[in-house]
Amino acid sequence: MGVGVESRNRIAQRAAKEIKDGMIVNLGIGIPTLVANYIPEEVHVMFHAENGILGTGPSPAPGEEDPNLCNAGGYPVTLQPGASYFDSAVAFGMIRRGYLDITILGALEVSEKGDLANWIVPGKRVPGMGGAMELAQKAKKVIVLMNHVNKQGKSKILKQCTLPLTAKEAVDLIITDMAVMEVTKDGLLLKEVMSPYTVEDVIQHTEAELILADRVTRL
Amino acid sequence: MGVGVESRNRIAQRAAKEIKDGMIVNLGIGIPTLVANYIPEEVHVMFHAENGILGTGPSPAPGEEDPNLCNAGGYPVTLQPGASYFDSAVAFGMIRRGYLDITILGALEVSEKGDLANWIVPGKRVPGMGGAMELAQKAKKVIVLMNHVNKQGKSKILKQCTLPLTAKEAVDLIITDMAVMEVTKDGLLLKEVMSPYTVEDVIQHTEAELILADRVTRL
Amino acid sequence: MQTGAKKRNKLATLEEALTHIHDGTTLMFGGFGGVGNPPTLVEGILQKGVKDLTLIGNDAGFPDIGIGRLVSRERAKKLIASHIGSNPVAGKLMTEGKLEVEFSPQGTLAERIRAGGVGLGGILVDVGIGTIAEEGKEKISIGGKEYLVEPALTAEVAIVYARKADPFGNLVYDKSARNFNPLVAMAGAFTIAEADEIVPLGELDPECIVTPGVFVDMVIQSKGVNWKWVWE
Amino acid sequence: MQTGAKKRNKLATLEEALTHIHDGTTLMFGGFGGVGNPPTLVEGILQKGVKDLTLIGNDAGFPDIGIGRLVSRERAKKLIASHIGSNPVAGKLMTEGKLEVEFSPQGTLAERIRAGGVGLGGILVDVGIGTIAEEGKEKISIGGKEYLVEPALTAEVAIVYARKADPFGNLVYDKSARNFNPLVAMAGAFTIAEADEIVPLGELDPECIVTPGVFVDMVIQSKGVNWKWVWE
Repeated sequence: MGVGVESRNRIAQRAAKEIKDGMIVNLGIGIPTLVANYIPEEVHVMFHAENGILGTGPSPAPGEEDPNLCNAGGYPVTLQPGASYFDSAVAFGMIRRGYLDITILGALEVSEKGDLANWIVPGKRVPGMGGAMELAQKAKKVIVLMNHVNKQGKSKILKQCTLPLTAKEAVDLIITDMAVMEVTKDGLLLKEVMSPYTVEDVIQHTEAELILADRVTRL
Repeated sequence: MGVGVESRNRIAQRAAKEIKDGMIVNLGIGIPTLVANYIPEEVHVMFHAENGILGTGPSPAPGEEDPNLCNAGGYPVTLQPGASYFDSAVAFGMIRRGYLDITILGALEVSEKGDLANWIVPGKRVPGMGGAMELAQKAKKVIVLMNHVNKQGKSKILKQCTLPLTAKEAVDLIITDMAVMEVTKDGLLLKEVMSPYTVEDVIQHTEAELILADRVTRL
Repeated sequence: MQTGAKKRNKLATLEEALTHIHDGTTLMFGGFGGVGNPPTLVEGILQKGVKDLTLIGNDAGFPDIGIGRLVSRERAKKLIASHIGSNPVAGKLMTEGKLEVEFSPQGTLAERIRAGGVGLGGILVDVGIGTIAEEGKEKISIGGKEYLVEPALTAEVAIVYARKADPFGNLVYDKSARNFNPLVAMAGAFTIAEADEIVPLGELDPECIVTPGVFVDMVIQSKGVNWKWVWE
Repeated sequence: MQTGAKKRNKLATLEEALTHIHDGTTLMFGGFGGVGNPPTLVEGILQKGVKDLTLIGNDAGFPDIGIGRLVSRERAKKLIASHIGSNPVAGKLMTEGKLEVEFSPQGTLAERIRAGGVGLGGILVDVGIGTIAEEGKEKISIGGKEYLVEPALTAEVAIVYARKADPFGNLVYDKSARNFNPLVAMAGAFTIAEADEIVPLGELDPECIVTPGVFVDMVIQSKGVNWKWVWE
């Protein structure tokens, strides 16, 4: 979505902080995939791939790829000790049962209530929802990583989504190239601002109403 | 159900003739279990146990029993080559999908339309249906083995069942200590009579209407 | 960090496991005719004196075998099962009004438990249509064919028996002792697995793991069967 | 005796397998993003010139990978899937009205196929409620909670890829190439498995067989993947 490499890595690095020891985590394609690179060694995580793996490890070395051992994005992975294979029905059983502590997804739009839109632009792009509906609706914590504005410079964080939804009131945390915002009962809480942006920059580029945290951290 | 050993074996032996090479077969408890003893060696059958085995073999020799390798009746079995273990949901998936060529069950009552009652005597005995509803409703061929009359000497083959049904219009063939009857569109066809009984004996002890086959075989 | 460690290492003692099972607990169990019932957990529940259980599982075992030991000693107020034919005490208690029994056809019961385990609301089945098993059940038509609406089943606590477990709770079963166990393992809000053998993480073949550890909350060492089988 | 022998020995050639797949066949396929699509069967269908297929499976692969090869060469008139994002040709054909696409959320699709495979009429799921994915779907309330009625899916022919098969059709899969394959294997009225290796009856460990042979009608030898992966 047009976010530069440095910015993508910074978003991923920030998202990695949400991941705690022992968690079960699903990473979507795009920026979310990068999150794995920033998890400290002492934080042991079981990564879930909805095609049917629990416990994927890092990418294999070039030449060591196994075409039959890939993540849901179709890219080669490795296995951690304690990993298991299962069919896609069981993979989604885990998701629907709420066993995913965190899912990290991309988005086209997010509303201030946490509505998520990321699977269809009617008449333009209709990739389909894949597993995003289950992940967004059922994971304990849903983190969206995305550019703060779209190619036209317009806010992707809206009072109300204009695109068809993936899930209603699902998102818990939004991390963009500009800021970190938490979806709360009272509304969207601006908690952190990414340098070089200021609180004012973020407010200006956000269509949704923002509540300022008592102390907005500068990252 | 009060059938003597010789009679039980004769019923089982007759039922075994229905089993053809390559079939998938489920045998219920009681007389049906004995059927396996009468299948010729050249007829290869995969026996299905609804607790989760396809391909059970004969009983193990005394002392060779494995408590974790039992049939649905709770008695030790062995395995044939090509056998597999699976959970009970998959075991019944096979049944509901119609992959059982033959199921052989006991019965309390059978109607001339093939209605089967074998799971409850209201107010008296309520063992539960177990897997009988699926087996009776879904197997390609349902064979009932039972005594022709009950302890009071009354016919168990009725115009209409008096007990709650296990399955409607499910039974294809009834084999008793007196006769072999096929459920047809036109009614119950008497095909074979077990010696020393005569056609007249069978008719007399059967409440349901019987159609006589062109040639009633004497067994 | 303790939470993380606990999510990775689920090994516990029988005593710790029993703190999750109280009077009135809805308890789902794996096993089929006693085979695959978790013997150590059953014995522990008996010893602890727990009562008024609502039990959910395939059958009532035999009076002195498996889950039947809890049923025939009147520890359950209710049983959801497919049959109780092998445990005459269960039938007697039911007739006397001391045990409420709810029957489901066996395959329907298995799928209802699995549905609960994978977070579905229920399943649509045509088994039992035209019998009293359909009484009180909602019907729905799919493509012109009638089906019964069978709601999913879950439980506060699920107990299962496995051949091997690792500390994360990955399970493999043993032959026909598998039966309802993998389904029940998924359907508990808190699932306790009792295993014959506990192996280090990474030792189970990932291709052959039947229950991924994420469904399991606690693993205890089995002390083995303490009853005589019917065929012995 | 031939019927019996055929039910035990299901080994066949690609040519024999292809006699079951015609213009207009409803064809379900295993695989996820190309991984686990059966390459030899896909190539055979292409070579045979079959068209107007209704395809059912997780996705549309990539334009030159797996099932995507059939989609991008316009052999399908309809596709039931969870996404087509990895195959831009599929999106283009859809926009042009040359390919009808029906979307199901991925987990719902997996369960609908499994439901077909185990003879259920459908499942009840709460995923997609409050989105356009619920449009046109019947709703039902279970314990005060709303669920969508999602009908089971089956197909005339199902094609799957396995690591190993025996002559009875027992299958084991390979790592993440398992994905939809075991579900699809159950849901075909006629199921054809393509395996990397065919082993004698009795050689597969009964504990580790994922698809029991009774669900499989035909087994053929795989010639392996004839495409380049996206990461290569």
